[in-house]
Amino acid sequence: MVANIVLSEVEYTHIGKRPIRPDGVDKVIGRAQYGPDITLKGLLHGKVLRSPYAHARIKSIDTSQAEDYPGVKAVITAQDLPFASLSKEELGAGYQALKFASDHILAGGKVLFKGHPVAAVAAANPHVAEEAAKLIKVEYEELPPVMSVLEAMADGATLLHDDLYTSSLGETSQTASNVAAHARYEKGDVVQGFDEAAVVVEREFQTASVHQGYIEPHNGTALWSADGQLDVWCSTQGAFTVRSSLANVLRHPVSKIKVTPMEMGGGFGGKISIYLEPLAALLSKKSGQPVKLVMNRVEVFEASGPAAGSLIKVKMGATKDGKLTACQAELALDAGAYPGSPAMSAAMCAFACYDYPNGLLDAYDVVVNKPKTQAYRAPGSPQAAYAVESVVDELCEKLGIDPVEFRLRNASKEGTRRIEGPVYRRIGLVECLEAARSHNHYQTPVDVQPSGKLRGRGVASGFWFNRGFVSSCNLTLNPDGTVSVVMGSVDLCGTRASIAQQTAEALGIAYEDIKPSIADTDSIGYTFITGGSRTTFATGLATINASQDIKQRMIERAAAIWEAKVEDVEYVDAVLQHKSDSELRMTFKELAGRTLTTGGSITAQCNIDPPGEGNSFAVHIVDVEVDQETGKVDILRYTAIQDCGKAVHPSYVEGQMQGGAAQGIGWALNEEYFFNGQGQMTNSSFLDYRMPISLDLPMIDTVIVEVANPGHPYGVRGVGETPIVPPLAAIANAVYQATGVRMQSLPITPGKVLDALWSQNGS
Amino acid sequence: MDWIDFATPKTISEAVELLASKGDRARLIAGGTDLLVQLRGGRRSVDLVVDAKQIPELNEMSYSPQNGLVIGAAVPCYLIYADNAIAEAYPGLIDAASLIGGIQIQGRASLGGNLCNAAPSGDSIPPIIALGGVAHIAGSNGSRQVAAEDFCTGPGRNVLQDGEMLVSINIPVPVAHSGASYLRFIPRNEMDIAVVGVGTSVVLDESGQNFVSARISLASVAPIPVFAKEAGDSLAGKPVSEATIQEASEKAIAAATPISDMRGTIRQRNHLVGVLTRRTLNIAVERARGG
Amino acid sequence: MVTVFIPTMLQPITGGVKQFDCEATNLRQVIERLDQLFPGIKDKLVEDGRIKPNLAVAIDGEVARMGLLEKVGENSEVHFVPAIGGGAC
Amino acid sequence: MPGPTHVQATINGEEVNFLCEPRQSLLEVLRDVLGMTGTKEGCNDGNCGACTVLFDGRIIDSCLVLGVEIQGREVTTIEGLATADGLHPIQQAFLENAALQCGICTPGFIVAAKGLLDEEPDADEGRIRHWLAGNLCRCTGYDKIVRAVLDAGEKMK
Repeated sequence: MVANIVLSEVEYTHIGKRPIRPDGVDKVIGRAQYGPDITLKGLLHGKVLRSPYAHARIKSIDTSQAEDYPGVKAVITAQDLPFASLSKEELGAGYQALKFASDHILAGGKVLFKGHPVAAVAAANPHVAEEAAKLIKVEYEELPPVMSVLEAMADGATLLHDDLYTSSLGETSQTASNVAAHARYEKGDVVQGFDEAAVVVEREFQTASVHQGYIEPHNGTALWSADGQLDVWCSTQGAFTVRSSLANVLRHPVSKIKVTPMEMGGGFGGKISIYLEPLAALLSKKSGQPVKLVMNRVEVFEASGPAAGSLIKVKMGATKDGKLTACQAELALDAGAYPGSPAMSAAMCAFACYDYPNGLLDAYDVVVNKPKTQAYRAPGSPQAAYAVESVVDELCEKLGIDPVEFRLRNASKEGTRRIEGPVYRRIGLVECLEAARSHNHYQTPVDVQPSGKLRGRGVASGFWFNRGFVSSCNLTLNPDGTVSVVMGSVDLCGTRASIAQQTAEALGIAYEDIKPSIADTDSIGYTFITGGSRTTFATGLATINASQDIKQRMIERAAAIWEAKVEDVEYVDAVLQHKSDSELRMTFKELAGRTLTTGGSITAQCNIDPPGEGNSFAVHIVDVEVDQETGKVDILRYTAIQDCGKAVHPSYVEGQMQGGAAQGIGWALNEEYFFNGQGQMTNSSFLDYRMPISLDLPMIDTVIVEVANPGHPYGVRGVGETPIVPPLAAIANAVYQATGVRMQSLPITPGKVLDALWSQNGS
Repeated sequence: MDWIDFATPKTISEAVELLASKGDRARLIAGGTDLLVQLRGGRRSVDLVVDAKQIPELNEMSYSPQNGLVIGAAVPCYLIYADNAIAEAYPGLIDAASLIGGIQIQGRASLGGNLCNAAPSGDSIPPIIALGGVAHIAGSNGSRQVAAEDFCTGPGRNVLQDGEMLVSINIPVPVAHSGASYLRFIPRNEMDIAVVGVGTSVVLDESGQNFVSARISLASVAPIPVFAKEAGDSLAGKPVSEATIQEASEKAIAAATPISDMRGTIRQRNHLVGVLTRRTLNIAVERARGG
Repeated sequence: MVTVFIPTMLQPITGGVKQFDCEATNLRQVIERLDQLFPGIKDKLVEDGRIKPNLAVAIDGEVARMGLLEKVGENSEVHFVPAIGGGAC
Repeated sequence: MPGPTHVQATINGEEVNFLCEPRQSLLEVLRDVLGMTGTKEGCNDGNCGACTVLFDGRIIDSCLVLGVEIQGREVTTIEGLATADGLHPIQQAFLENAALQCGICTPGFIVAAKGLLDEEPDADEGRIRHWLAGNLCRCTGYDKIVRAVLDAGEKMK
């Protein structure tokens, strides 16, 4: 059986090994404290009253009965948010952004999606809070919901916002619109490019709204003290982002807010935005007691951010020998109720795997009456790759060229200029494609099923930028020779380990001697979210830098102890030694033991916003079986190949690749938001929102391709997001090979497959 | 969830009295896997939950080749499929008992609860109907028996009157050369609601080449589980063949009155009734032949 | 000379000019030079003394961390690209 | 409205007495009344398995059991698996196989796996995948979880 392969360029002492994660024991024995696990003296429980309508004007809210209900300690509505008392003049240029942010937390004049918060209650226990919330009377005037980008962009469409205008790189439309933004990028001349093509394929694709599907619901606990100090505990990808978002909507100074990030039960991009934290804060302010709010699963689906649904047109042309001549795409992604879909990143990712002379991209960010879209693992890239990689597959078929071979002929590489301008540095797409071509999976023909079920294989590639952004860490040398690493990066899935490994490598000491922990916002410098595939790269770099500082301070200390010159002392393999006097020698631990009597602790810190993030590419291969009588698609074999730079902890890198592939498989086959005619989600449970279960998946084989990132001392690239990009198209392409039908709409449900087979047969 | 009271009667008469005292504001709970979700989601509201699990008759599970199978209304699924004698005698029932929810749900959920919940998609109901199951009901006015196919009256509604309760489901002794099967179609491989479910049972003659009789029942294609009597009857006295099975499948489709919803369209569901009727009949025949 | 690439949507302001070379040592100077030649373009790129929130500037492929203070090299390429939000694992 | 009910049960081998309202689930009782937050809530309707506990040795979703229903019964939670001597072999296997990422589903998976391996340490991949169908994991794609359970089964034989 092929399982997990690591194609390594360089070996290190700690990096590339598979130690047990530092937080592992607490998590397997149930001691780790996740957001909903927190309890405080006098804790109250909150419940949010949400809109039953997708689009309606709020005519009145009467909270009096809820306020009088026994056990109720506080009730809030949008009137309790500072925005309600601020004028447009007072807010100036920030008016609209704050209005959107504030209204998203608690609806002001209008509700814009089913599940939109309208009021919240705090009471002695969650059941009482729920009973009281039902007593709040809200009078609505229903408005027609706008549910798709097509409807939203149509002439005369119902407007969600009277004051939203289309912004196009600084240019703003004169009339209000549901299109929040339009961007265009081009290179060369696509008209000429398509003229030069021997084959041109043009297709339109749709994808449904899907959810990140983290198992832990959103939660937030707050204590607003009488002196104005606000303490918040929550599950978030970024404590500092929560702090600044709270400061913004609560108009409360950052210095008076402390956010403590709890362990996090999955985010995937969906736990960056605030939802419950400001409500808990306001309820605490009003009641004088700490308040905890936890969403139930229906609320998570209906009122936290799904990934954008999309409508994408792609046109690509190639010569007879399979060289791309032109690539064009028009991408409209739905933002949900407020602007901010990943339309622009979708556009930038669309053709990122290809080197092509002529290109044109148009991207639209469109508001609709759905919950506000949030990031989901490589935001925008999966939707774009689904469309583009399907068209590439069709080009390959028309040209009679092997799909991996075609991609190799057109692959982006070092020096390729991206459509938005920058040029790639060292990237590993070619290496991934070569690994795919030579993989046992690709070399083994799809076996034919005797039962008559249809089988096929699909291939697709994918891209994500990866980013750096700001990270901070504090390192302390302990007297026993261990090193505490305090960081601002929340650990979603093993970064304590990958950071500890890098620190151990940099210092040359044992992995077990590194003690990583995550600090609250009062205790560490600003650190951006864990997301964007940045943490192992950027926070890792911060600890490497700080480690160099620790070494230097240890050299200085040794020099002082030996009464030697600093420049005569060196640090080699965790040993301090005099360059010329071999008698003068001290191990790391020996020096650590002497620090408290020779001037005190040695600490170092680093705050960085590093350049040099390495872009990430992946190629996935999938075999499917289609039951033509029921339309059901089963995954038979799956291989994920990715350039990971240097895999710091290969097990968790494989885990990222497998988990991303699994989410992509769900997106491709079954996951979608169903809305009824009134714009209400009808499948807001894990029963009806069908994420893959253990029986739906095979073992997912991985190949880690290590093309070192020159921007990191150990060659690290981010890995977390790219794995979700290729599966959608890979599966669609496999279904095509099995059935002969191109699925141009996701998910590829059994019903859709049956319909497609029927229309293929003309029955 | 709104406030509820909870009672744990030890006898049927005690339970009946409790149920009668609250009318439609009381509900019997076995596994609770449906009721608690409904109460929490506000889809059902009651004042009193009566625990079925302390009442001996509701926990009885017995099988004898003379008297057939008695499954108390509170017996959880896993106990049924863990019993080798029952599993051997009623594989069609086991098909359903082993796919309701996941293993956790099967540790609590009962066939009685599944029947009383009366969901059009209830997985155990078609095989119970196909096997000729009978519901034993106790109430303040004495006890009565209702054929499984007559038990459900609408989505979430059944024949139980206020103050009545399901005691057990009785399934007749499987006759010689008989076999049964249940299949459902779902997009995932478990943990899902049937887009369509079909339960069939057949009795063959000694040669195993001809149908003596057959019963076919369908899930998720009407407001209640459907007993497709004509489809089953069409096989009686006919040879086992692709053509007769095809004919029965078409009659099963005719008995279905599905709607289009998020789980499937009318056309898809009708088509699946045909596919699953054919597939379950083939399995049932194979089992009847001792395969 | 620093080479500035003008985004498609700003080319109406530059009268179709796609590329522009200038002498500058940081991004602020680049934008000042641009605005001298193509008046009004600065307003499209800068708001309250900062690069607009939905926009990022890539200098030799690196997104500028220091905003308008970001240094540009003698032969740098400057691109205006959309700001990309962070996703996550 | 009558007051809360007194319940006596055995949890992780120890006799426990508590008061709860009949509407409170076993999950709520464990987390909010008894402070045992190792058992997680993912959906509160029996579709994710994060709240899996052993109930008289059988795995169930604790969100679908009322607290009052455990009167006189035995419950084992994730907190009851490790001993003073160390981790349970399943816990150890999860660590060694990197079978957890965010970790929120982990207690449910480990308890569910115990329910299987106590009876069937020989369970193969297919059996394990079937047994764990009621436990959702969104991070791992199940690959490493299944391998960890196979590994633990070997050690528990």
